[in-house]
Amino acid sequence: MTDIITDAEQAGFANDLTQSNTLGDSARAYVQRVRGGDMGALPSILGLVVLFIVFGIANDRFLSNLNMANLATQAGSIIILAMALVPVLLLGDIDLSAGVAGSTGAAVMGLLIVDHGQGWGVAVIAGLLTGAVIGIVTGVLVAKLGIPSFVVTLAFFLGLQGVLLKLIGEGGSVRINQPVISGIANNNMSVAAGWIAAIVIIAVFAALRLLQHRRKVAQNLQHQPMAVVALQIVALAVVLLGITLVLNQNRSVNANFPIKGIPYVIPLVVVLLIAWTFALGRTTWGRHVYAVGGNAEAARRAGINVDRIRISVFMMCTTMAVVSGIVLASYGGKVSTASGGGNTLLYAVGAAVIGGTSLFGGKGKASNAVVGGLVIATIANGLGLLAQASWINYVVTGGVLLLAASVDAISRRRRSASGL
Amino acid sequence: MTDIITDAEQAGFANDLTQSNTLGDSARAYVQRVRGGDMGALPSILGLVVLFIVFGIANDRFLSNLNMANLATQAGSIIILAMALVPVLLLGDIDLSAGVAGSTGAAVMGLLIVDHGQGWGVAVIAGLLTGAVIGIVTGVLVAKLGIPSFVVTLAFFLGLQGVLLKLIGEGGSVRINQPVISGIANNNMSVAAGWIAAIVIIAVFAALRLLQHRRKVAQNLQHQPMAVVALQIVALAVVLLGITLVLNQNRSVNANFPIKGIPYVIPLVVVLLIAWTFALGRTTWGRHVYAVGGNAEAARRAGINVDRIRISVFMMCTTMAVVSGIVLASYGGKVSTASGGGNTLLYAVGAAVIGGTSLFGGKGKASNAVVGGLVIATIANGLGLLAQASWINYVVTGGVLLLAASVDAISRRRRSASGL
Amino acid sequence: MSDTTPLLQLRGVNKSFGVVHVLHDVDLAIYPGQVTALVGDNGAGKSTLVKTISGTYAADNGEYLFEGKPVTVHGPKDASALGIEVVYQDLALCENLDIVENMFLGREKKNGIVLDETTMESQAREALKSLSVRTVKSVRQSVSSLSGGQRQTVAIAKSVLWNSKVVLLDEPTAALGVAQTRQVLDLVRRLADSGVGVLLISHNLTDVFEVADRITALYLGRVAADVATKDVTSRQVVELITTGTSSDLDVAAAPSTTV
Amino acid sequence: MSDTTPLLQLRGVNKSFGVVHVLHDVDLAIYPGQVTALVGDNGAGKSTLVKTISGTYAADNGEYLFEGKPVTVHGPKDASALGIEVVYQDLALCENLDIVENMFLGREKKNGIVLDETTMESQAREALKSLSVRTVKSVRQSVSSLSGGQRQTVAIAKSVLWNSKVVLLDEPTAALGVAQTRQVLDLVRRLADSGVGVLLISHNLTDVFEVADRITALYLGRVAADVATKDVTSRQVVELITTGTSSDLDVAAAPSTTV
Amino acid sequence: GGSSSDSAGSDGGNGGGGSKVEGKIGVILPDTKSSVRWESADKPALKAAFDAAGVESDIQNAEGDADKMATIADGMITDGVTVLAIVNLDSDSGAAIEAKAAKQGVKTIDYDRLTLGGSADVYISYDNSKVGALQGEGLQKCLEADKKTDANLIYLNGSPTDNNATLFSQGAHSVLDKVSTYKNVAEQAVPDWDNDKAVTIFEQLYTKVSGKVDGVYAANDGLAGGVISILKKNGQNGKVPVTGQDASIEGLQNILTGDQCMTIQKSATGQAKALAEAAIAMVKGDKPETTGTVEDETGKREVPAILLDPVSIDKSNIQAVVDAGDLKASDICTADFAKLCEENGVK
Ligand SMILES: Nc1ncnc2c1ncn2[C@@H]1O[C@H](COP(=O)(O)OP(=O)(O)OP(=O)(O)O)[C@@H](O)[C@H]1O
Ligand SMILES: Nc1ncnc2c1ncn2[C@@H]1O[C@H](COP(=O)(O)OP(=O)(O)OP(=O)(O)O)[C@@H](O)[C@H]1O
Ligand SMILES: [Mg+2]
Ligand SMILES: [Mg+2]
Repeated sequence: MTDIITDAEQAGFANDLTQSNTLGDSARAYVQRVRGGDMGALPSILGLVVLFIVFGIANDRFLSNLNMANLATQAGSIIILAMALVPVLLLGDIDLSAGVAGSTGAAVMGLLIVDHGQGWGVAVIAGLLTGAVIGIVTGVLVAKLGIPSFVVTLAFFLGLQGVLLKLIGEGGSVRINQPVISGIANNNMSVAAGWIAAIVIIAVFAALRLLQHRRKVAQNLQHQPMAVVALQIVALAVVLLGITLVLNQNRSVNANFPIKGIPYVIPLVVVLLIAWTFALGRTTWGRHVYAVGGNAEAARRAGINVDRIRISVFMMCTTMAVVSGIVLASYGGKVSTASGGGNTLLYAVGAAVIGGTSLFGGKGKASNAVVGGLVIATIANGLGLLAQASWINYVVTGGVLLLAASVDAISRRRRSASGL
Repeated sequence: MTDIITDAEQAGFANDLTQSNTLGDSARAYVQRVRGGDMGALPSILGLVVLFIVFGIANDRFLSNLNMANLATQAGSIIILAMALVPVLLLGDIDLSAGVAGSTGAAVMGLLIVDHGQGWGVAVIAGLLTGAVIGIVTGVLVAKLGIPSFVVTLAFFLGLQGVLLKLIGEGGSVRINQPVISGIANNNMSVAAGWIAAIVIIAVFAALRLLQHRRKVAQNLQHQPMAVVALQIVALAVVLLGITLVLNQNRSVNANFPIKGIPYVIPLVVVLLIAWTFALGRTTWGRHVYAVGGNAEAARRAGINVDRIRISVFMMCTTMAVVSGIVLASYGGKVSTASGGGNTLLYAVGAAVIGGTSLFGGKGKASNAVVGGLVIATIANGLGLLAQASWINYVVTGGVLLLAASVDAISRRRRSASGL
Repeated sequence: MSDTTPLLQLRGVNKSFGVVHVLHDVDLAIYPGQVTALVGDNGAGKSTLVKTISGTYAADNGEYLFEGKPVTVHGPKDASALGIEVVYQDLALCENLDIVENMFLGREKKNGIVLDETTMESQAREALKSLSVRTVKSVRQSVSSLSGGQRQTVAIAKSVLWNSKVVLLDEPTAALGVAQTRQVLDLVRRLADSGVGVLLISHNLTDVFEVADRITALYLGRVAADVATKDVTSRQVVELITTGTSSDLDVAAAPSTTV
Repeated sequence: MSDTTPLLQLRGVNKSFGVVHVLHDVDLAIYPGQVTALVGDNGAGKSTLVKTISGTYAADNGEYLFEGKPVTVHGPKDASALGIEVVYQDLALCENLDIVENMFLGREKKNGIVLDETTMESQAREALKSLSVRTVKSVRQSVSSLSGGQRQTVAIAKSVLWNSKVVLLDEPTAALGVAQTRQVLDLVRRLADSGVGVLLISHNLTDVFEVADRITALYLGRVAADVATKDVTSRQVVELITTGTSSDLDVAAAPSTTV
Repeated sequence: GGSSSDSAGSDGGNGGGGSKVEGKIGVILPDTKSSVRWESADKPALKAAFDAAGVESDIQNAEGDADKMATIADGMITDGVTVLAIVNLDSDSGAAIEAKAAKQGVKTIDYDRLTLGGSADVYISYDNSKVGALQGEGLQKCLEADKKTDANLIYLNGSPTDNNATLFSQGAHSVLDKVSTYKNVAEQAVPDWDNDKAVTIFEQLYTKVSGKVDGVYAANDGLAGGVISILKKNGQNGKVPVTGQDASIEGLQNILTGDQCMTIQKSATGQAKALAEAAIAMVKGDKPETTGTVEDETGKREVPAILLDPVSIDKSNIQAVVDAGDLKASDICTADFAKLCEENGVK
């Protein structure tokens, strides 16, 4: 390191990492970072891998094509809900009502289709608007009146369950059998479309990455060596093409009824992930969300309208929660009076936290929700294949959740030990 | 104020409030404090008062003796659970499993009595120990492994539901009909005992308060004027004697089955409140809990064993949660597999937060739990008298919760506006 | 100097926190092209005054004039819209963001709706370089990992990136090393020379006498004196700070007349 | 002076944060009855060194001797058990506690199991009075409402309440006013004269030359020099701080030999 | 195993050839909270029956979560079950599961609850409206026994989100509303069948009507327990008849003490036996024997059904529960209740 400092001295201030230009350097820096405990997403992914190994050993069908496709659809709604919560958690707030709000939106959509004969497009928009309105009201109460978000959203959690009961009727449910909506969780892209989508995504990613790299080099800004960029592109390609290959096989257990192709849920999650990552990472709004979560007073002094950020975040959260509610409705074939209630929200927050989002605000990413959501969905999926007594299921769910979180925590430990 | 500053100059450093020696001064200072927005417990009590008015108008039985006694017993378990959570919240942590842990402890107690013929004393101790062990394990996982408490206690929330199912699975519920245990929520102190207890408490409070005042005056430390001390004593006496008077009337609706006296739950809550207030306010342990919650790093640098504090707090929390579980079991006559699950914990945390405890740590008192718990219990109690359709109940619960919280928030607003 | 209108002027400002009355009828003027030093003992109310000017706190009463016209400043956003930049004593950085992100917070450069990271990064680099920061490893380092002086430099760099009319610096050099302090004092002078009105708070009278044109002394929340630097000696200023009056100086009685 | 054994001595200490190597083979000695000044540029590693001594950070390697015997310090608790008191640059106060509570944090006075508030309050009062704090309204005021200088005074008062053997002060006077700085410097001298080993970090060389017996200069995480104050001039020290060597001084090459 | 799907996959489900017991039966029970029967009675009974017939089986519980049920169903289909029996948490989610199963050639059974608009091959259940009606009749009988002709009634219904609770309540009303001297003075649903909430809810209803109540309709034994604990507190236990359902230990004990007037036994053992027989037949490719059909209004079809009769239990026939094999006398007759059991001939 001394060398770098000395270099920096010579080069004036701007030394940074513009120096490490070879793959070797980069690899060495990475190893050093991991040694120092800074492992990025590694720990939570590690927790997921451990789960896969455990369940893979416990039941040989766990890793089958069919089950992997099941897992993807099952994880869809919790991943989306957890993603919706990430910005709220980034502010250090919580939205206990997100699950129920999502189902309320989905119920509005369902009722418009079933009872009022609206098309799915109109219905979805109305559902999303319902979510947005709920979010705005929540946000205003939190930001303008200064009631703690826990209390406001607890009130909404209860109140919206009443609204849902009123909308759907006691003990009732709204059937979702509109083909498009029901297809989200139950249909698959055609094999060709799957391949095309995968290749397009890879191509776009590669183009953007290379362009960015070129610009950084040109301006002599901090950048990674070309080899690392290439490696990233190759890694993404391998993962995407691999998933596509697996899901494009026939996975049906019934020879007369082949099932193949990527479930529509997957592109939906991918699109939302990209959009959310973009919004949080590349826009002023996202930057301000992090700032408010990190130090609201500093953000205010920097001229950021903290109230407006807070309201917008709650609005985005419930709107996206409605998407999650729709996916859930599609998967379950209905919206019932109990949808989105119960422990849905605890699981979603748990997913975001396991993925690495902090409940104290300022720290987290949309991708955390994907990893954490997969952990939670994997537990339910894997246990479902094991068929144990109910009490064992509860205990094992708790135990496995702890296991995944411990792997994560232990592998992060060195980081905090080294003061980072 | 300039005067004070100038005085301070003359008197060296130690000016403080030792100056305001008359009741008039004190009253003026109080008015100024309230103007400045510093109102202590006033706002949350105001929220409660608003609820009482609303429900009092909506149903004429709400303010009846019988219903006030109902309210006290109904609020018992949530107040105790919320109190149990206060230290955990003070650390900035959360214990989602407290409700279920409490019921697990209560189930252990119940099973020892019912299936193993143990006396209630042994059984209660075993129940409390169960809680303590659960808390220690939780605390160790949070403190030593560094897993976020949300995740650890979510895992326990699930895992313990399994344990509860296993423990009482076959019977579906454990009957609580041991007279002492069942008497907590269902029996009343004798009229004489009630009066004696009230008078003893007032006398002890007066003695302690006067002694403290004398000592402070003697050492020329910051103190309130004598008149204020006297006023506090009188206020307490009026409240306590008033409550005793009301509850010592016959409140039965059934002429041949008189019910009078203070329900045992009330002295239990009072004793716990005093103990908890003492532990948090007057002991090193309590001081360190606040310090860790306020700034864990500063606490660590001051030589406080942060891990040990955290573990002890979780242990105290679940142990006290068991007390809450026992009160709940006494009230319902049983421990069922669903006891303590569902939204119990959200309500308890909500109670603490409404009372004024911060979820970010460092701010809160045991008495917050009492006020907040009363708010939550009042909502259920008042709505119960109105007997509306289910959906209306949900909506009104949410609405009234918001109302109570808004009164609180609005009346606190000036405080933050003035930068305090 | 007193013939130019002040860029920013406060008249009779009061501020209390609950029962604590911190600022008493404070008058203050900041002139274009001049460095006004605000001195006072610990707890005199200097930072409170700065926060009142910046809109961080709302004054209880008093007048706020900007370029001679009365304005109302409801929050930091209003102040920065007027062209007022502030370096707070309690820095106000977001620890979870990196140096570049902090420096451009609230005023991000954009390409369409996308943040223009490259421009921001190069500008941040330039700004920091000019303040002699040599030990920061990377402008993409999170602020939480910076040393006390490095943070202060970031806060200063953040506020001088913009073409502002008034710059308020609350003890900007407290944590800085010898070389960095030099740079900041030079910067302060350069800013003033380019017509900006600068308010500098410092306990270091050597620095104050080096760069300031005027000195305003606060004593227990009141203005004890408002004088031209050349009219006073360091000893007199110390006396003003610690006792609120200076026997040899006839300013404490009627400070406003000297403006 | 070098004939007495140091009270506290570090040998070959290294400390990195991930890829950032902050301290390189640092040797440091604190002698009883002496004030050792630790100087260095912003980001040189002074605070990191102090935190390594206090156990706040764990060193990567190196020796730690106390009163000549090797010890292991796993956390601040161990350091304070050895009799080491620290005033951190980032103060480390609990904002939600009041002044008295902060000053006695971790070492509360008790009557049985009950906190002895009256004793603590009077002692806190005394300690603050001795540091010329005049503007604090009440010792029962929450720390969050204190001014920068007031906080620093509380942190200093907190550390000198105890009979310690070594006191480490990381820029203790940075936010202090003229009178308060005077008091702290006097206090530092008094502490040393009573046999305590004091390590003082400061960017103010006037102060350093006034109270320090020895000066240790850090340059980019390495010890550039360790000399007696009387052997160097202010100009030489500035040179050591900014460039790591001083042409007229033959210390940079082999700093350890001078001990 | 996957090979069995060949025979099960043929259209209509009854044309398949092989009668060898090769295949697997999946059963998804609804929850652990609304009633203890699923875990404590159905599951062991089913397991025993399947094991005895030598069929592989997989029995799981959705813990009250419809989405979890869908997840389990996916897993079971993945795991190669050929017959899937579900106790739906609501019709629509049940229908979705059945549609998915049908797509993959898995036959389905509606157990206990009819999936409206579903595609189950058989429906095996107790009639829920009949349960409610029996409860109503039971309450009326108890009131008449107490010689109360004019009666104020309080209804404590099950969860508002549970359609069965709606059916039970409707059944009870269909009987009790016909008696003109009975007055419905208060009625509330208990969210999530939460036994603890039920206590508060009832205490408030009791306060609201100033204790002027002569009979309480409680939807199941758990809720009845809460009602009784408030009646006890007010010295009214045993004087005000309370209904129940499930013939749980708690309920039966309360009947023994006279605090509860009746409960409903829907013998889980009997029902499980019926399911096991039907499922085993279907695995073998045979058509199960049905007792009739039930109309599915939503799906506009007649579902072949095996309907079982609920039994009303009061102090006089507690022994019936023991005889059915659902509970052992020793479960009911614990320490405090041994003497009462003896008096009432429970053994
Ligand atoms: N939020 C607050 N609540 C109550 N009192 C406060 C608050 N903020 C500041 N004060 C008090 O106001 C007085 C002035 O504080 P201020 O921070 O303005 O002082 P300062 O002149 O900047 O001092 P320093 O030189 O130490 O930074 C102090 O006595 C302080 O205790
Ligand atoms: N947690 C951390 N992670 C990464 N780098 C760090 C961390 N803490 C400090 N550093 C770096 O270590 C170097 C030394 O920091 P340190 O705080 O010790 O400096 P200092 O000498 O006290 O400076 P100052 O005079 O500004 O207080 C700085 O370059 C800083 O950026
Ligand atoms: Mg200040
Ligand atoms: Mg430092």
